[in-house]
Amino acid sequence: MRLSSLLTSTARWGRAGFALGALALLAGCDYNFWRMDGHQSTITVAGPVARSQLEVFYVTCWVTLVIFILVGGVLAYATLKFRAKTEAEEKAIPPEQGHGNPLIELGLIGASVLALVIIAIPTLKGIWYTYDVPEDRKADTYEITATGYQWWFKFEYPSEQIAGSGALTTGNELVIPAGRPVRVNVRAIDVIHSFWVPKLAGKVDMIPNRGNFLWLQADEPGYFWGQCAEYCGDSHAVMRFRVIALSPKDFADWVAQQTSPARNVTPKPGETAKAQFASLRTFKQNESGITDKYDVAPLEAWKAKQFPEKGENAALIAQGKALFVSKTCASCHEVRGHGAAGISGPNLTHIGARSMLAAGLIENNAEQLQRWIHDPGAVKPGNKMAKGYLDNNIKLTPENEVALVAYLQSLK
Amino acid sequence: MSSHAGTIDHHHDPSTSTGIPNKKLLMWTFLASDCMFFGALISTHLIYRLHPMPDAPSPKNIFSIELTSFSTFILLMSSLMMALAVTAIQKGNLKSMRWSILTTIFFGSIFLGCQVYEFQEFVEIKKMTITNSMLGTTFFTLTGTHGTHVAIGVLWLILMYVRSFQPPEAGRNAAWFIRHAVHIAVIIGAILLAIFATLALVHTLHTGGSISAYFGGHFAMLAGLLACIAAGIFLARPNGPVNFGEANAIDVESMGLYWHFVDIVWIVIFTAVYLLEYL
Amino acid sequence: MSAPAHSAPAAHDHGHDESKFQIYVQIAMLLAVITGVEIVGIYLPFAKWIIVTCLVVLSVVKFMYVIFYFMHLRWDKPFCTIMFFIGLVLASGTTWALLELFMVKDSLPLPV
Amino acid sequence: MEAILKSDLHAKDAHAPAKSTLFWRPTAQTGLISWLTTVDHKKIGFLYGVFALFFFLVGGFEALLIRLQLMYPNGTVLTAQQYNTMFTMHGTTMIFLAVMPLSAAFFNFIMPLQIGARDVAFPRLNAFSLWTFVAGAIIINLGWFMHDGAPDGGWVGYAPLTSKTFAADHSIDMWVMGLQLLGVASIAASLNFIVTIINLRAPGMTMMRLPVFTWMTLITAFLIVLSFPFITIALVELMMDRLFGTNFFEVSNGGMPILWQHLFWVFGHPEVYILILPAMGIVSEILPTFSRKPLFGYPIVVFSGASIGFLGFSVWSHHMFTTGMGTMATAAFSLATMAIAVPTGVKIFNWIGTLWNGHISMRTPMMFALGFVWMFMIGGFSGVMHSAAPADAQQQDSYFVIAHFHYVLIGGSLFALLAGIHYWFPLMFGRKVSEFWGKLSFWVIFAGFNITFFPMHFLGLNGMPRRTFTYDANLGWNAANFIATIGALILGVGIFIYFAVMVYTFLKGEKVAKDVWDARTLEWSLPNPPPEYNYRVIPTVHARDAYWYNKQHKEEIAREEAEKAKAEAAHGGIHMPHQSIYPFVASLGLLIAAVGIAVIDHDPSPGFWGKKIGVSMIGGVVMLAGIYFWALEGNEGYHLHLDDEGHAPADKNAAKH
Ligand code: HEA
Ligand code: HEA
Ligand code: HEC
Ligand code: CUA
Ligand SMILES: [Cu+2]
Repeated sequence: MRLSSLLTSTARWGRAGFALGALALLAGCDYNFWRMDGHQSTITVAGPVARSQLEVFYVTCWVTLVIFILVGGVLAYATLKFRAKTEAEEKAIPPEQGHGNPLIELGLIGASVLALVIIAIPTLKGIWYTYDVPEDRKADTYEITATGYQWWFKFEYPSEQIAGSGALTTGNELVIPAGRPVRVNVRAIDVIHSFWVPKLAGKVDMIPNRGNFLWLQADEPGYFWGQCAEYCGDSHAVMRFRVIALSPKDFADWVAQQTSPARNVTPKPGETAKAQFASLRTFKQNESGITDKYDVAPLEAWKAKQFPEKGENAALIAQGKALFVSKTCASCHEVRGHGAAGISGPNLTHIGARSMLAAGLIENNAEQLQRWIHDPGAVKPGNKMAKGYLDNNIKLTPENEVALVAYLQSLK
Repeated sequence: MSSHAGTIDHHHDPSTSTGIPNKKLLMWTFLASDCMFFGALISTHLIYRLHPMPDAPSPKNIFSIELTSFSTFILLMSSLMMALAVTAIQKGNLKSMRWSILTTIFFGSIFLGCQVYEFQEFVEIKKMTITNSMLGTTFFTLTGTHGTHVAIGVLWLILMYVRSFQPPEAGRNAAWFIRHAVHIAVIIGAILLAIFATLALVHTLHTGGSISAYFGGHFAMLAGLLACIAAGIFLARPNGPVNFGEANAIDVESMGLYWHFVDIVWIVIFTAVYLLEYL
Repeated sequence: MSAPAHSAPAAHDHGHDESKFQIYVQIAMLLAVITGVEIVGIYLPFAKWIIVTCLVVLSVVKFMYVIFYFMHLRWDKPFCTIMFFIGLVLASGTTWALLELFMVKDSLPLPV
Repeated sequence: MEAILKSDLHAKDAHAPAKSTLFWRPTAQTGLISWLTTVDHKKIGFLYGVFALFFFLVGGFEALLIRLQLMYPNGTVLTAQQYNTMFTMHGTTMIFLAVMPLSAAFFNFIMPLQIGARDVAFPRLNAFSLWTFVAGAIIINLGWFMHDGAPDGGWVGYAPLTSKTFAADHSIDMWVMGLQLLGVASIAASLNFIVTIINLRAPGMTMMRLPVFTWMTLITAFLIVLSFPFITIALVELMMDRLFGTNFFEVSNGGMPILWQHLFWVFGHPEVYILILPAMGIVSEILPTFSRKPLFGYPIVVFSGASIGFLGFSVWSHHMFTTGMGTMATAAFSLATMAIAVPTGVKIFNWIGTLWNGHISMRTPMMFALGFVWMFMIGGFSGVMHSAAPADAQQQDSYFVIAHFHYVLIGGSLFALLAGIHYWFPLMFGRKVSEFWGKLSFWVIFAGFNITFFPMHFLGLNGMPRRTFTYDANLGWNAANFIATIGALILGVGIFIYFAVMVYTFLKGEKVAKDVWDARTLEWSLPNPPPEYNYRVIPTVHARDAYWYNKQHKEEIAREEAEKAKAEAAHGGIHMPHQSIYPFVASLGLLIAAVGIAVIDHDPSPGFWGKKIGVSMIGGVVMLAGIYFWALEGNEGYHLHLDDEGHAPADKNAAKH
């Protein structure tokens, strides 16, 4: 084949390739990925730490973009301009030329260094700013300890001590006061995890035997997505959590509610447990545990969870409470005030008031909760609850499950 | 091809672009790489020493500086003998080289013996094992790796020593091959038996046992040792022309570089791991 | 493989080697003495940093003697020295950097 | 050829008769034995290439499974464990079993030719490196065929996730021992290359006349011998923890998992330059050839390569910005990392300078090389974005990192290696890939690659974490993931075309005369494929682009060669090393020992050591025996006497000295 025809044909193929790519782009246009405002976006941020990190990113982005356009422009120009047009020209040897030009080299090196200085200055500022709470805000800082476990998070509030059982402890949902700096001490017991709430701050690793910390602040009340960002084994992908920022008043209310023991629902005399169970449907592997409505107004949804469900069946709840001990749940989970004091699983004292289950994986509603306690391993591969309790050959009957679900839902 | 006796310049090999013999360059490059190996190990040890657990054992109560100083001295002397061996073969003095190598082997074995003794004492008397404390873990791994280097060096020295008896046309000489293998086995046997016999003797003296009981109890071991030594002397008797001479100086020299390197690593370990603990 | 054939290889200085023997023995003695000084040194009642500095310096001296004399770097092509020092400098630099990194306050292990 | 004779130190053997009864001297030129015993750097290079491409396809297959799983939210193609295994093996395979050995293939095949040598300095050590690499690759992949499964600790194997407590089965053992063997292989090979480049240059080939590819080989080899020790020690420590219960990473006894990260990345960062420098070397050969100009700013390109290598040792903690190192350390590593952009930029500028005023002919290798420059630039820029630590706090462990390193690894290393294959294919096999199919594969690969990885920048900034087997539909990641998967399929098609055409060409492609590209460096002065002894007459080098100069000064060179040929014949012909089986035996021993350590159960019941020690010891003995025979058989070699046409007599033994 002649060269020229070759070139045209390859160019044609190249164009075809790009057309195909554009098609693929179109195919996905229902979610416009250029608009980067997802729940874990690092671009639409909600706090000063993330904002300062974003600003550094923008600087690097603009500087390199300019360099790319300049260098790329010259490269493209050279490629097109000095392309051999004919076969004869291809064979010909261009006129003898210099082997380099020190002045140009030095100039370009100087320019590169300059570009790097432009990046370096905000970088250094950012490093110091994001490291710890600024001096003048220190007094106002709220302190929290977060511990990573395979594959869930424990949050402790050292400033909220509860007589007889130490600091207030919750799991998988971190509630913070909005508008105040929060300093999170991150810890790990088993393997390395990482604490990351993209909209509030970059990540800091939770490393065994190491005392890391970070600070963040939510400007406004809001509901934020968090994620373990260091590969930590089977279920790393679904080791998630949520951060809920509340106005000072809401936060105080929340603390007051949380520090009280688990809610007790006493059956009226003669009330019977209605075996009203939605028979468990089978779930597909990795089936999503969230409904479409879920993230329309997550903060409101979360707030709604703080109040008792309608139509509670007190007798059923009492049954569930008994099962919680007899089926060994209590050996791993704490339900403060209900005689359950296990520590190897998340604290469930107020589990009914959380919006998500199993470390941010599935929505906290009756169906998903039943799905979880029925077979945790099918929801979250390899997790320790499946190993701990299903391996003990504890089988829950559907009736058991419904009672436990009702009980857990009642723990507001 | 001729052997150019007397005209080999050991600092210049005209067949290479730089004049440095290939084997020497290989060895120096390898040693640069080995620096990084020991750099990683020593870093690990020092990092953990600087951040000990609160109940970590104190090396001061475990180390015995007298023994370590002695073995350090021994290793330095072995380095001297190694250097002499290289000079000897560069002058074509085969006999002198053999004696120097034997002495190097001897000193190297003493060093290894000391280390075996030290490890044994740490484990059995000081109760520091490789698993029960971080100090044990890093200490045994670091000095053990060094000891392995020494052991490899000793093995290499033995092979080189025996190689120096190789007759010409060895490729067709199966009898020689067997003699060669026996020779190596005999020397290794002698070293192992000597180390264990000595350790047993030290043990006897420590525990106040009687010398005659020692001889009685370890008769077979001592007899084996004597037999090995006798066999070693027998196999080393002059036996016709050999294919080993000035041209092999580069092999001996490369081996020497390795050996000296093991020595300088010990210089660093001696200071960083032992001496600094006493401050 | 062949470099420009150098005319007669530089005459081998056998005379030199006699003195080499002397040098080697002397250096070995010196090394032994330094080791002795080091061992005594750790018991001297000086400030810790003085002793540490002295120990480091003495070890470096020993180190250099071994590589430059026993390992003949002194007589070899400088390229061998460069080669080895690349590894040596990188290894020491990395070790130093690692020790520094672990000394930073943030890096201290948690108290038990 | 006095020089060669002198390098042969077995002086006495000069008079020895041919037959050795003790050592097997294989002479097979074809068949299995010839491949197992070869010490010819070209055959070894070819084998490296074949293994590397095989593993590239395996790694690519794993990548496709990854992409299929992530095509839609809540994907069900793989289970979580399978997915974790997949990216671990994908990363490990691509880096250690595909790109590194493919570079090694070029080091082996091309570098000795470029410096005018007849082989590497230690041919048998070279064979040992090859087979040890193969042994390591086998160990790493053994898990696929075993109950324990393949390793799943990520390619960085962070402790304590890889410790016995959290990974009780043997899969991590295989990963550790496999990497350990690969380390041995890489270090041995690199020592060999360093000595070869420093010591075996043809007369006149000064260091500042070395082709840039050879320079980059040298620098890469240095990086390997200086950085692999750190991972070796890290792996030793991990293995001691796993086998003997030591405490290096055992938190309850004061172990610090962060130490693993430091040891790994002290190796890991130089490693990424180990992957890119050979690629840069290849591109620095191709651009001048197809611009028909010498490389612009040769000294500064060489020097910047060296400074990249050197600086590469001082930036490792940029992979650990989120581990809480404190402000000073973070700032220092941040700045040091940025500094690397300068020498890298210098290379880019000089490549453009090379194109400037040239007569650029757009052949397939040139397309890939230009693709490299573009894609590597993009990857480098996202690297610079990472180097700003505060920004990296958001990017670390997100798909932004995945985008960054695939741009430098595929758009960078792989494009250049694919370019190199096209470029040197005519020299290696005497056939040339058709321009049409070459360019077609380029465009499909180029488009597929960008469609796959460009969206990943957005995924990362939009908060998608890496190493996740599933994601929910409500996070705004669906479109980008879908597009990336489509891109990966296109990329797969491109790769398929590339290899299909390559295999076709190898078998029936168009035959070409020597020096198809009118190239500049010495290897092109050889007939294709090059004869076993490479150069009939060791060339004398007069200029930087040695062969270019020779083509310009034909008579002078012809005269010179004739004289040298006569001198060489007078000295007993061309010295060739013997084939040998012992390097293979030594590697086999390593393989057996590693299987013993990694795979056999540590069963304490029958005697303390169980069977583990037995297998390991057998391996050790086989290895020692291999080395011992290897040392004893000697390296005397034999001589080839060429007739006037350059044919060697059929019976090699007859040519013995
Ligand atoms: C071929 C391999 C390769 C190469 C060449 C590079 C090159 C670079 N890399 Fe990359 N990197 C990887 C492979 C590579 N990287 C891999 C595999 C990982 C992930 C590992 C893992 O976690 O699994 C990684 C991760 C990684 C991180 C950690 C990210 C994280 O996990 O948080 C960082 C951080 O700084 C980084 C930075 C850089 C920089 C600054 C360069 C520079 O060398 C780039 C320099 C080039 C240019 C800048 C372009 C050209 C220059 C100019 C045109 C001049 C003018 C430019 C300026 C002045 C800006 N890389
Ligand atoms: C040089 C190195 C290299 C190369 C070339 C590639 C090539 C590719 N890689 Fe990757 N990749 C890494 C190095 C590399 N990678 C590393 C180091 C990691 C990190 C691992 C970790 O986190 O630990 C990673 C991780 C990684 C991830 C992230 C996984 C995660 O974090 O969850 C993804 C996701 O898309 C990905 C995709 C791809 C794709 C689509 C290709 C494509 O370019 C592949 C193209 C090739 C083909 C498509 C093959 C075509 C062949 C056929 C179709 C024939 C198949 C048949 C047979 C097997 C006979 N890679
Ligand atoms: C072996 C210990 C163990 C036992 C027994 C156990 N759990 Fe759990 N449980 C866990 C762990 C660990 C988790 C966290 C799992 C994860 O998210 O990875 C968990 C999570 C949960 C959660 C979700 C909590 C959250 O904050 O998201 C609920 C609800 C729960 N368990 C209920 C129960 C019930 C009901 C039983 C008894 C039938 C039970 N558990 C028995 C260990 C246990
Ligand atoms: Cu925890 Cu990932
Ligand atoms: Cu890096």
